[in-house]
Amino acid sequence: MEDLFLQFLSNTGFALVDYRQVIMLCVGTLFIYLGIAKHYEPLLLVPIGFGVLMGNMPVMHGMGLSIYEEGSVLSYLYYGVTKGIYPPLIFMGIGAMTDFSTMLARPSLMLLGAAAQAGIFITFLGALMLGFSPGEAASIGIIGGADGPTAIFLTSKLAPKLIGPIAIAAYSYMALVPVIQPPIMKLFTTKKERLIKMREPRKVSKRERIIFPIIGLILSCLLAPAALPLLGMLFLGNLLKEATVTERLADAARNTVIDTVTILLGVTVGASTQGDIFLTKESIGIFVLGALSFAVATACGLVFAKGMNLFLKEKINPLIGAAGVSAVPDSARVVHTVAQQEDPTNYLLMHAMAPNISGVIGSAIGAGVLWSFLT
Amino acid sequence: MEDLFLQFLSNTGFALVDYRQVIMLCVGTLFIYLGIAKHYEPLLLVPIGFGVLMGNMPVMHGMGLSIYEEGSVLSYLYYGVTKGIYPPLIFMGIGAMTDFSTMLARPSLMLLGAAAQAGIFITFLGALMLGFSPGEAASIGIIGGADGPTAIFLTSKLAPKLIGPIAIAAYSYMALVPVIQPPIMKLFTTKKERLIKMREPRKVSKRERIIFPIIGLILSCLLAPAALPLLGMLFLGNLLKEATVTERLADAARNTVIDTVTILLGVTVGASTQGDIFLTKESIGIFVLGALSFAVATACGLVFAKGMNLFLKEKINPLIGAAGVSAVPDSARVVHTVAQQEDPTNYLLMHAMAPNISGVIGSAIGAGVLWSFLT
Amino acid sequence: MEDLFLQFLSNTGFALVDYRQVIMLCVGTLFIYLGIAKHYEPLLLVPIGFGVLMGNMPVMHGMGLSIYEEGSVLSYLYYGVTKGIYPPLIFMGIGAMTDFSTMLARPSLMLLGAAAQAGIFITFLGALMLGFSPGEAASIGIIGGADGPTAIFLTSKLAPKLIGPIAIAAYSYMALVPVIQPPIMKLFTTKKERLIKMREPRKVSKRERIIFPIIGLILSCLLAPAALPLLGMLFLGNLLKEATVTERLADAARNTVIDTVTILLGVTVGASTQGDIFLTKESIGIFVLGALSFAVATACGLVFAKGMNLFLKEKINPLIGAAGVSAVPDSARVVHTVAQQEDPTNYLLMHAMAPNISGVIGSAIGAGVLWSFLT
Amino acid sequence: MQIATLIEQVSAHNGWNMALAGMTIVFTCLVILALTISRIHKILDLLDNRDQLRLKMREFFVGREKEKQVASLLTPALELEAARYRRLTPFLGETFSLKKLIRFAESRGMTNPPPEKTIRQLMEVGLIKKDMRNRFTWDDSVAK
Amino acid sequence: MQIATLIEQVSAHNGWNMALAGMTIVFTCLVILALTISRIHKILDLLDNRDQLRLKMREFFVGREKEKQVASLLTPALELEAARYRRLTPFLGETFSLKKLIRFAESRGMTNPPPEKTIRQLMEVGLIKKDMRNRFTWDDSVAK
Amino acid sequence: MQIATLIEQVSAHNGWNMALAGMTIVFTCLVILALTISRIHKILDLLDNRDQLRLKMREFFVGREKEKQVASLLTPALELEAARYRRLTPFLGETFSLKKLIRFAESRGMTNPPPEKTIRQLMEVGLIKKDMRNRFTWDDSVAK
Ligand code: NA
Ligand code: NA
Ligand code: NA
Repeated sequence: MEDLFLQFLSNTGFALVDYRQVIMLCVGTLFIYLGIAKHYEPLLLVPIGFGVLMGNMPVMHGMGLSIYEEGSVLSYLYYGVTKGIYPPLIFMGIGAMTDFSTMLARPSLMLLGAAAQAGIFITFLGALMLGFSPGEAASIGIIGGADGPTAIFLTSKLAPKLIGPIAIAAYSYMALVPVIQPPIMKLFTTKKERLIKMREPRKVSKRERIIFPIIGLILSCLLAPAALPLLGMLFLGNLLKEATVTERLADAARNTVIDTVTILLGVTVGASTQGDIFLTKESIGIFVLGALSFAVATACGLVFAKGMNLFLKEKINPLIGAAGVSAVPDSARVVHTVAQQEDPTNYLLMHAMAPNISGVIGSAIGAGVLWSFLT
Repeated sequence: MEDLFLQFLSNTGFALVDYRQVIMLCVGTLFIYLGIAKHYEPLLLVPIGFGVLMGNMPVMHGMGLSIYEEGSVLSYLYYGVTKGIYPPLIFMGIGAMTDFSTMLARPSLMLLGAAAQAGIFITFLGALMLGFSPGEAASIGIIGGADGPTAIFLTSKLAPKLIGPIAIAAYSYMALVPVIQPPIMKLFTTKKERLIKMREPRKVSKRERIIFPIIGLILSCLLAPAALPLLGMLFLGNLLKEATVTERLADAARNTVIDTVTILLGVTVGASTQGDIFLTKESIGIFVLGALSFAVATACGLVFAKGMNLFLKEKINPLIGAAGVSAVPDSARVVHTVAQQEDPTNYLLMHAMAPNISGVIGSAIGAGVLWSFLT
Repeated sequence: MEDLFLQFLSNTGFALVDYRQVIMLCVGTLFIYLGIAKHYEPLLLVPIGFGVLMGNMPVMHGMGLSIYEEGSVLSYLYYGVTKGIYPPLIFMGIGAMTDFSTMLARPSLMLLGAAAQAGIFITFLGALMLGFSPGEAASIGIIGGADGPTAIFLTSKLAPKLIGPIAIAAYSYMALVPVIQPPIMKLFTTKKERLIKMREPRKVSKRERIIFPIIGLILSCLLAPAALPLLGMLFLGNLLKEATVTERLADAARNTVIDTVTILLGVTVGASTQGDIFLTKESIGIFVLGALSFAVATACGLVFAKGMNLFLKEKINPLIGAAGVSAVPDSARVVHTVAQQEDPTNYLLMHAMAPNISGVIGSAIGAGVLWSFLT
Repeated sequence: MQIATLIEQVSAHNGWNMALAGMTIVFTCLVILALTISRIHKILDLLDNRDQLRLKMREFFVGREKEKQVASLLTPALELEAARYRRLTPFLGETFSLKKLIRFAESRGMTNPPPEKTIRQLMEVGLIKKDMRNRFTWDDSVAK
Repeated sequence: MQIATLIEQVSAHNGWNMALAGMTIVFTCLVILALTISRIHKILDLLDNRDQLRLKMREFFVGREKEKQVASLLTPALELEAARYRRLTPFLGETFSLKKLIRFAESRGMTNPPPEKTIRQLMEVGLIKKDMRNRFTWDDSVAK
Repeated sequence: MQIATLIEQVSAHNGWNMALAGMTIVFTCLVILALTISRIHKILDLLDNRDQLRLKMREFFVGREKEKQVASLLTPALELEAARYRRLTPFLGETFSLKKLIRFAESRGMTNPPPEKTIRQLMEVGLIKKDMRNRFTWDDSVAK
């Protein structure tokens, strides 16, 4: 029987534990803490954090427990990530939640959502310089798209081995938007600019809102066909919402589907960060480049907004350029907060939503373009 | 870089577009329009229509975007159609929604649901005459069953290549029930017949409603075992509903499950109608035969009802024979409307539900019989 | 045409029916009856019972209808059972429903949940004696864990052929807890013991409840890594619930996910009990050993509780030891009822919940240990 | 295409037979189903009546005895108490927990005899019954 | 690492071109999308105006006729009845079933002429219209 | 079957050891878990007390200064205004948006000094605090 005990003890975590797993357990706990105590994107950080814990419990390989072993429960749930199925389903839910009205009211603000995607391509160059392969570099660049599902989708196509670190980096920086963006925003704008107030956008009719997802699908997928899986589902969800006669389907998309998929995506992405696979030099590169990507994207949005003001009669508040990075709706909220620090009577939230959601479209197109270049 | 642009441009939809895709884009938009503006079965036509748009965006083959390319997101979601999994799940939801009381109160009306299935077999003969193979002919015939999931299920087993056109035909005609059926109903009935009022059905006890799905499963699957996947799930859903102690499961079946599956089925069936595959001579044949099938089924139901009246002391309104085609609950509503045009005080809706839902059972049995003949 | 009719008739259930299927149809109906009329675990017995009916409809083999034929709808839905995916998802839902407060308030009561697992190992020995292989014996023993998902999970790993009988035995006995446990409880306790009242447990803070699933995961999976799939998901669900900021995810876990999976698990486990496979000598052995397992587990819990009283200043009511078998929350309710038969003013329900849910953890650990021994 | 060819194509695949057989089977199935369904409520009625019949017979043979037995326990004093407790039903609902019943009784000053004792007696007599979910109800069949 | 090497690594994978082309395409896409979106409501307005224009033209040519036709049916007596029925709207909601309307009318003693007849006339005149879902509404365009 | 054979069959598969080891491990796990759990709330209390301790120490060293600083800003006039604004809480809820606060203040004629100015001062003093979600609350710790 001592044999059995010994065998069992040698299978317990205590015998198998690795220092990298201990580090990751701390990381997982930190994620959960930030989600619960600091309210940083709790819907993402809590499942991911717990997934990190689950993925870094020291288990014997060969027992079918690890997410990387065929036949394990986690490996089945992980298929939705590796096959790129979860991100489009999440996009459908987002579509069924999002009101595109402000964007439809002032389509010129969509340019800000385009400008902020420069971060993606600049980081792509940076990653190439550091010696990453083109597929990896593209996946790293997309972190600057500030859109978790898009990043996971592209990475699952171009650099499946990096799903863990890239997803973690993307979601971390998205959660840290309220920390990362304000200093950059203050650096690139003057106090006078931050005080600019904007006019209420016009009312958008129901018909416009119904037509938009159809036009949006056709145009964006004619121009960038590879954006179809993400944008197709985004616009589908939105059409189900705006049609109103399909309310119960929209309801399923924005509750049942997105919530279930969010749990499964979060926990499996978290569990894919096994210490021995995750804690590498590459991951550090990814995190550094990801932060750069975020900063550059924010800056590009701000600078472009200032540029637009040179041509506009009715000036826009350049802060809303920072919302072009996506990270819906957190970066729009941050824009609002920073503006209110200057003038508590300035309400930018609604205005910032336009670049914010066009940033989602922009990064999905960016992902599609990179995918089509590199396949 | 010009190379890249050229390569990209040659990958955009503008370079790849095909006139058949343009036609299909119009069809998709029409479906969405009919669903939203005309309220024709919006829960089906809107997702299908959007799916048609998604499936007919001109994309490069080989990039893993098309529903017919292995590894694409749409292809994964399409498995539920090709493997015949979605239809039984939808049937479970329908079962959990349906109250079989009126049918249980007057089981003789079930014969109308049987008679209307003649359309299936007559169309089957017509399709054989036009040179379709037996499996294809059976799948085309089942369009007359006026039941989308049943049609998709049988086609996935007997003629998987025709899923697109057959599903589209079935759902189109189901949506067009308020347009197709009234003239046939007026042609086959006299004004006097249309004025017949029917007695309130008796109250059906809870115990009867609980026992029915069990008896129904055993009998129908003893007689036509191949109806098991569809009817088994239909009766399961109904038992969960009637048992009341399993209310939360019935709730999941009639909301979560059916809504999610409806979206996925609709969008993938729509996306399977790629212009080059869909716009063929065969599809035209299918649409013509499908319309015939619907018309014949309606006529058979009406004529049989008139025949029943020869033997019944208490006459039935022969209009309810038209509800035997299924298309729950639209054809029952149409019956009601047509009757009210003659006499606004005549309420046939409840009476028409009996042949209506027995038509669902009838076409599932018909599908099972054809499947067992042809396997 | 006579050929076709004959062929069809020879395919109908009447021609194919087997006496064992008739027996199973009665069993299925009995399950449904017990669920609906007697309120014994209706959420499990009704879908399982209906699944038994579906699985025992006499169908031709080779048509792709049976759950054991590749490509049948039921076989696809059954994957979730055979691959062990449904049980962890159900555990996630249970986690999102369960309040661990009473257990956190008096952790000493967790020992009762440990003691009751002795039934698992004693039955394991019994099954070995009867000539079952070690994997089968372990799966049979786990019936005494009184936890359906755990039993199915372990059996799918160690003795996939026995999933049907073991799942049916486990769920039957769980449903019969109000019948099986009371006599044993009265046999092993004195009236004086049954009259013992217990003090209200202390209030447990929100922070404790949030920290518990994290600590619980780390500790239990360090000690018994193979419990990760079940306990990981259990604690994940619980964290989502207690975090409150992830309320919508917890909601999805405890409604959408668990209800849908419960239907699918129930109906497929039921359908896996095909007469010819189910009605064997082995199944009889499994049922006898299962009953033994339940009785022994209950007795162990009771005796251990009496033993604890020898050392405790503040005596516990030994009845709550019987709740250690799991079968949440039925066995806790039975404890409460038996106590109230002696003294209607004695409220043990809350106290019995502590051993009850620690019994869930205990049997998941037990399953993990057996799995790691036998792989 | 000639009609002969069309008919030929159907025959070649055994189409006529399949169509006719198929339609016949669908019809037969639904007829049998309809016939069975039309029997369900009659059979249920029969079962109910059988139960009633049996009940009457049992009452005839056994009933007196049981009544007597109950009567011996159901003293006039207890009957009075029962009526007082019965009046609390509107506040408790048709099914109730004992805890609540006791609290209500105490809050109305019904403390002599103590509620616990009365309730135990009422349960022994069978006036209060427990259901599967550990909730209690009044059993009127005994009350008479 | 030297800067030259860094730049080399980008060029080796055609990085500069991909980045520039990528950014340009993203920008172009969103510009085209923005331009299109900014037209949607103008096109919709145009379509609406076209309908209005057409309506006006039709009114000019056809309208009189139709009005006359309705007028011939819409007798003063019926108009009076219409007003009485109209007053039931607050109890029925904007869309209603005929059954309910009849019941309400009868319960208010409006039985001469019988509600069924009046309602049929109102439907012929077009004052009551039916929608897709077999519910009815008042059509005010005719009322005037 | 003989008992010897039965026992044999268990031994052959190492059954005794597995059963004993298994039970021991389950027990050990739950004991360790129970012990750990029983410590959680004590550790949490300790942490809380440490915070309190630290707080007290900081108050001792730093507090005065801060109070003074606030005091200099928190003029009696502003304190009066604060009290007036504070009375709007029941209408606004515990957390509120500034927009709403301003509207409420204006609708109650509190326009001199203008609400925007007063609110900015209140925020500088720290009486109104902003949370993560850009909603505002009163901070009572400063109020005293
Ligand atoms: Na973006
Ligand atoms: Na039908
Ligand atoms: Na247990």
